[in-house]
Amino acid sequence: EDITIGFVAHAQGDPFVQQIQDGAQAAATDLGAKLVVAQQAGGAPEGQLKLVQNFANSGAQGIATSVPGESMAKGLNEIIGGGVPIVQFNLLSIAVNAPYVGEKSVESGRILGRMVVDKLGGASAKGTVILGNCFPGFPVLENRAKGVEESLKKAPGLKVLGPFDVKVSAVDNYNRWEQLYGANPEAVALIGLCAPDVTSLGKLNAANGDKFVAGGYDLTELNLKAVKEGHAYVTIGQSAFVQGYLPVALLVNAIKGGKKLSAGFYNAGSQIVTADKVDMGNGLPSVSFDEAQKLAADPAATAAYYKAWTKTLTADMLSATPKPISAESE
Amino acid sequence: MSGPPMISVRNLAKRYGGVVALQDMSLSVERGTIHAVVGENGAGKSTLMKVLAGVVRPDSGAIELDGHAVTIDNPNAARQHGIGMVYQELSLFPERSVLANLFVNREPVRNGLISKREMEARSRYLLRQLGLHVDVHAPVSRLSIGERQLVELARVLLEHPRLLILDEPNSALNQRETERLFTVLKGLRANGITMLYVSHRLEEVFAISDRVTITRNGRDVLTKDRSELTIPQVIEGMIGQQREALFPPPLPSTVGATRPQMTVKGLAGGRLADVSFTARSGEIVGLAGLEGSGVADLLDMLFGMRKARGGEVHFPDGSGLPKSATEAARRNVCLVPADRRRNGLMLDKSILFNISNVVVGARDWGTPWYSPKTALGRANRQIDALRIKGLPHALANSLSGGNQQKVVIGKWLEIGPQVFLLDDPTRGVDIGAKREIYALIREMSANGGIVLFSSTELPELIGLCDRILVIYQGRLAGQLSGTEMNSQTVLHLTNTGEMPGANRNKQARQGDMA
Amino acid sequence: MSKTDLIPPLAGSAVHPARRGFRIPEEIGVIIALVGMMAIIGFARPRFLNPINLFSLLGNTTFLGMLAIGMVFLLAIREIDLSVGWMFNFSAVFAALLMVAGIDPWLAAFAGVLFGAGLGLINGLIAVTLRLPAIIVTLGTYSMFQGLSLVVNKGRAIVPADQSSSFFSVISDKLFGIVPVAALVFIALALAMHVVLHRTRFGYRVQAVGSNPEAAAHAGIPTAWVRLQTLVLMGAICGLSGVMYVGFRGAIDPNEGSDFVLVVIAAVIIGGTPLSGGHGTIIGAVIGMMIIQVISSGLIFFGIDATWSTFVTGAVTVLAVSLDRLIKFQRTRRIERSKENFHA
Amino acid sequence: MSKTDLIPPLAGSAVHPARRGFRIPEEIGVIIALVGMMAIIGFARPRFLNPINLFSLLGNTTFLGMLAIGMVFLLAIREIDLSVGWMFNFSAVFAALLMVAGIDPWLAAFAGVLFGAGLGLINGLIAVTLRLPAIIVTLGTYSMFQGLSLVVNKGRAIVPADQSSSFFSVISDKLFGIVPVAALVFIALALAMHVVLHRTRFGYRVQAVGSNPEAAAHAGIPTAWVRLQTLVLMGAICGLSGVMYVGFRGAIDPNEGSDFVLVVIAAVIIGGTPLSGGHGTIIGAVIGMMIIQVISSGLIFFGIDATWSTFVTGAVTVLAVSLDRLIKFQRTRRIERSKENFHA
Ligand SMILES: Nc1ncnc2c1ncn2[C@@H]1O[C@H](COP(=O)(O)OP(=O)(O)OP(=O)(O)O)[C@@H](O)[C@H]1O
Ligand SMILES: Nc1ncnc2c1ncn2[C@@H]1O[C@H](COP(=O)(O)OP(=O)(O)OP(=O)(O)O)[C@@H](O)[C@H]1O
Ligand SMILES: [Mg+2]
Ligand SMILES: [Mg+2]
Repeated sequence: EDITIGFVAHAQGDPFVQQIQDGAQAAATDLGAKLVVAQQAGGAPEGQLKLVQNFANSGAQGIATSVPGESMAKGLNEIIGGGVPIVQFNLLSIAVNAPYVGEKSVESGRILGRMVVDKLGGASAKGTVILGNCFPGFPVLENRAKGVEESLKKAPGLKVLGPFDVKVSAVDNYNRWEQLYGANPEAVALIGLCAPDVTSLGKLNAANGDKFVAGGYDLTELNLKAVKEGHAYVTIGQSAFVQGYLPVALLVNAIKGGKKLSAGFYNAGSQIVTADKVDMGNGLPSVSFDEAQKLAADPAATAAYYKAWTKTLTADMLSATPKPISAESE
Repeated sequence: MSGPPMISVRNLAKRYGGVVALQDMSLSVERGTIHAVVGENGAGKSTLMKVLAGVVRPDSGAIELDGHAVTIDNPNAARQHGIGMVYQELSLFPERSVLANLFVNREPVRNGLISKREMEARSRYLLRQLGLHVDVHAPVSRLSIGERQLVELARVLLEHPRLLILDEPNSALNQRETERLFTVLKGLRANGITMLYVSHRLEEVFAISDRVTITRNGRDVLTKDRSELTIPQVIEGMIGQQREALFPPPLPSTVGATRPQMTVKGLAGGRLADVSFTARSGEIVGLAGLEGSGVADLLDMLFGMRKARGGEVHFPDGSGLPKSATEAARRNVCLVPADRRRNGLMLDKSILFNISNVVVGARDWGTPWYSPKTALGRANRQIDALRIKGLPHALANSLSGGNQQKVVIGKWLEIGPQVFLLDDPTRGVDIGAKREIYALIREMSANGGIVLFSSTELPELIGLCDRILVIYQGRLAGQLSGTEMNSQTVLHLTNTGEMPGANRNKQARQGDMA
Repeated sequence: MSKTDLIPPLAGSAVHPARRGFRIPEEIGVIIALVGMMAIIGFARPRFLNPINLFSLLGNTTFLGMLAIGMVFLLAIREIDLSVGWMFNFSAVFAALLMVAGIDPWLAAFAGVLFGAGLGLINGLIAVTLRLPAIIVTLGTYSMFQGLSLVVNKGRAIVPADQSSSFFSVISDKLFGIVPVAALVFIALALAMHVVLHRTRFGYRVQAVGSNPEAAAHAGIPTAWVRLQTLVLMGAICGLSGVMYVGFRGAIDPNEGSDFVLVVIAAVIIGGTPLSGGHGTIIGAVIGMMIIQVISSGLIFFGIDATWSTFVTGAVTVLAVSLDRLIKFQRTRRIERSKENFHA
Repeated sequence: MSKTDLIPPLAGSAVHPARRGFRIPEEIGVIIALVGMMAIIGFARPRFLNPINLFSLLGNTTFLGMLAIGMVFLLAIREIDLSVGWMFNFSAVFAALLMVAGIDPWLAAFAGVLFGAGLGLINGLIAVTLRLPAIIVTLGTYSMFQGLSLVVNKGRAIVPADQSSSFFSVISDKLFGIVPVAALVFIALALAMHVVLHRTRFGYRVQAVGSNPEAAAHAGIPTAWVRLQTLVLMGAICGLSGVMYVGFRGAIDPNEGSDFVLVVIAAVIIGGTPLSGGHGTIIGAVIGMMIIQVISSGLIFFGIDATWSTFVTGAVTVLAVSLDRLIKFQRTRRIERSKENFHA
């Protein structure tokens, strides 16, 4: 039968969100559903809720959406109450009665912080670390910041500055980092929490003789390039493909089986990429750095690579009760 | 005269929607003459001139230049034919420098860049001739309206046109400036330049023109050599009625024995220093002074638009100077500003809207509602009273110049002011309407109003006022009344600050001090 | 030609009196654009015309639509307020915090509206005392309000825990199960503000100042006071929209409002209010906001993917304003012609 | 005093003839604001005044600053272009795609500039033929350009694989190790455009049309053509900025440019170009953009973190424009007084 799934993301023309969408599209293709994608620029909750409502009114049988704000919860719950299943991905509200697929945000921050501390020499590390948040107020980002700071505390000699607002736009983002480094040239590590940071930091590091440790998020082409060239140390992935694939799989499974989806947490898994080691998470086979770069740019190759993982998604597993939502921020 | 006329138009017609601006207008102008076109407000004079300048396209009719049929369908075509026009409503670029205005679209270029030096050089002589001593690099918006009019004129003269169209070029100029202008125009005529000249100042028309065409209701009704005409004949041709006295006699006062008055003592501010005078109700007090002498500052201060530095003023209501224009309006003080397009009208709004400006806009008592129906009533009342040619819903921008002026006056009459500050209220107004406005002013004063009347036209100051205060370089140079109020004395006083015949030593000292 | 024609009509005088009665509204162009778009979508996707969908579309215009109403006053007075999104946000945050602190939601909402007016007052006082255009002032207060809101909300959504008050149920209620109460408030506000703009002293003054500030000052209109009032009104409307949002959505997020200003100005401009001042149409702004919503909804009903949807949004916007423009051309020409025929 | 002075000037008493020589530039207010801010930061944090830091600040203004230069022309002609960010983006994407396809980067960059001009031409043609204000047209083309760019970049950054061309090294180079080449191009463009605006026919026409469109038409200026040219110029500048960005960052992100327009307009307005047309200052716009960068840099040097930084940004902006305003008041008052004193 015909199943139409609406897929609503909180950013427009964002390479990372594009990777999630590619995952969703792969799932739709695998499972024989039709996927329609809508994007709300700038993570505006009100606008995004309207898109979800439009999908519901237009007759989509299921909707996957990121939830960039608590004010979407009431409206989403009404739609769920009206019989249209919803799955949240990437950004969540715990007030929504729907499952969530995403990373463990605080935990991923901890991982990033730990990687940087280790690189700086472990508990005895000394110096200034600068933290940048591209979008103060986004809960997931605040959680990451929390995780990073937790790990940095393990080395009492480290002085943490920030988090500073480093802006999303790549032009601004680079400017802010350059200004931050100009103000604190003694900094030993610069850590960003968003997709543009690793690229900007890599560029900055290259221009200043690679003096600091740069770390951040997301496996975009440019970020991987910066890591590979040695200008950035680590970038943390959050399994974009899984964040797109799993919600669609959950929805299709629920619609076909006529079952309700219950709230809960599906861990998409973290990925850790340094120049030496590529951990793709989810127990996937290890890949070389070149392969990782190729995957970032090529949705078809990514889908093929993840076949090993998608095979594990049995109907039983998709119908099983997820972990409690609180697991997300443990 | 031999040969075809320089320019002739036949059976021109132009309608704006339901409004007839031109209907069967014909005219021919001989080479090397100054040809005056007169007619009441809205007769179609400006429309005719705009057709010749390529700004307005006629619905029908023919234009011949040197005996050859031409179409002038854009301003550049007119320019190529050697036609230059000074517009009635200033068409300058307020933010731009005087030079940029003078050479707009014809800027001299050196090595790909505009040469200011050359612009300065090319305009210097003309500006001196016109008596325009301004900083040519300053934006035009800083100039007074008279100066702006001269800039507009200079701009056209710099094009060296064969046919020069002047649509009320001196409505904001005082007598001396006008004389300068006429000297220039006569010089041009001697050089074979043809001129079309539109004005409501008939004495001046008679002083400068060779031939006169009278227009009415969009047609030409009569064309004759000036020498074959008299002013009364022209007036009759224009408005089709017997001539009444231009300056109606004073009306019997309707107010009782207590005559409210306004006293000004030692007022200073702006360019003014230590000005004292009294103005009583029932009296029309004239204000004379050159541009920049401080007359405008005085009116502004009395209207609350400018702060005074010192002095004491008592208005008839017992209070002092208004602190703002709003307070002035609420205390029944009205100002009819000199620059009606900038300060008097909302051009993109209807007559109806404009007439409600003060009643609805300035006051804050009465109903907080705005009723278009009431506003319509007001508009109709003023349209009837002032014989404004236009529908209540017509935009102010579509009115002829004189009718625009009447709208500005009309909006104040709606509140029945007690103090009237009139800054050149008859600028661009036809002779019939002028008479109506004079009658109105008489009525205002007879009804107990205090009238301060400033004008660039000497005859109307002398004809209408009971007294004339002359301001020279910021101080009150003298008060004239009775027989002293003749044009020679007023002129002398406004231009030198001294009474005629005062001894020369004093004058010299004055010169040293300046 | 008949004989009477020999006597020319009084030049410049009206040839025909104003026919009172039905006058085609100036908003006709955008109305046609809106209805046309809805007809096309409805024809292809009948579900679109389902009343539930239509009312939910109306509901979707509510919060931004209210801001657009206020913005009409600003454009009419030849000003632009860039801070609307953050006045909305800050007022909502303020009201929500009061609710969290246990204050009765109705009271808190009222305080929120006043708070919005207060923010508008700040804009107004700076603009009036320094004689700066509001766009410059609000360029700064944009960040100030955003920043202060961020300081008090600490970067997290404010969710009043106890939503049992009638405030929440009334505002998010739907009459007859489909008509959102919030949308009714919006419509009521639009009508009221339409009357304010066209039938009150204040509205008259706004248009007068916007049309020619210098002439307004010379007519004794208290221009500074009117500007101040307009900016306060804008703030109060932002406050109202903000507190209603809290009631409707049950929460306010820290970045809600960040992207409002362009959409609001777009709606007002699409609706036909010019930037040059002196004139404004509330009805046009409401329709402009609906056009924006219908476009975004239509994309989803047609299943147009995100890849193309942005382009289509732009193209349809251009088409809508072109249509409006062409209809206006047509009208002026028709009026001209009908007047000319009158003489024939 | 000579005898001729006895005859007072006929007119011209209002503004005295020019004393040529040094005239205080109109940008003095913003210059003082900028220098003042830099002095304060530099005093508290001497490292701020390190030439490396100052030059990197200058470099930071490059890409948006170029757009601000173009926007000055638009404001001067009484228009606003909202689509600048996406013209920037689309041109950059176009050029980057050509580079990916193996075309020589210099050639591709040149094509990108032409492409930007072409986008501007689209804006211009719509605006001129429909006689619509550019702000309305670009409200639509904003989304159209964004959408088309998304279609061709498929939501991914475009990264020219081979960056060995001198194009990349030259543009991201720093002369003497500190002066960014991109910033030099920016400064050169600013100077050139300053000359174009104030010393060429085109610049004079732009300002004339913006000052009084009707009078400009009367003076025979082809106003539609000038508008078209201005919009094309804006597009070309966006294209230039875009391709330089590709050279600088080595890639173009799909959504880069989304938030440019407000910052660009802010810089131009802070710099002193009014919205009302007829006048513009390129130097002011450049300084306006620097003020914006210095504020953000100052926050960082003072270690103000994200919570407060937004508020402080806004407050400092308000202070900067107020200062500019007060200095202008002061100047006018001084000029007035000197005029009034002639009789004293
Ligand atoms: N653009 C326009 N739209 C509508 N009506 C117009 C327009 N221009 C002129 N008119 C009307 O045409 C008639 C003739 O106007 P015109 O300006 O030619 O008069 P005028 O003789 O120059 O009057 P004045 O002496 O007052 O300047 C007037 O009734 C005027 O209202
Ligand atoms: N004497 C003056 N009084 C007042 N303002 C002036 C004066 N001279 C120049 N200005 C103003 O200062 C600014 C710069 O003047 P300037 O003559 O240098 O302009 P410009 O560079 O030649 O530009 P353009 O000729 O294109 O206007 C302009 O805004 C101008 O209006
Ligand atoms: Mg006229
Ligand atoms: Mg100049």
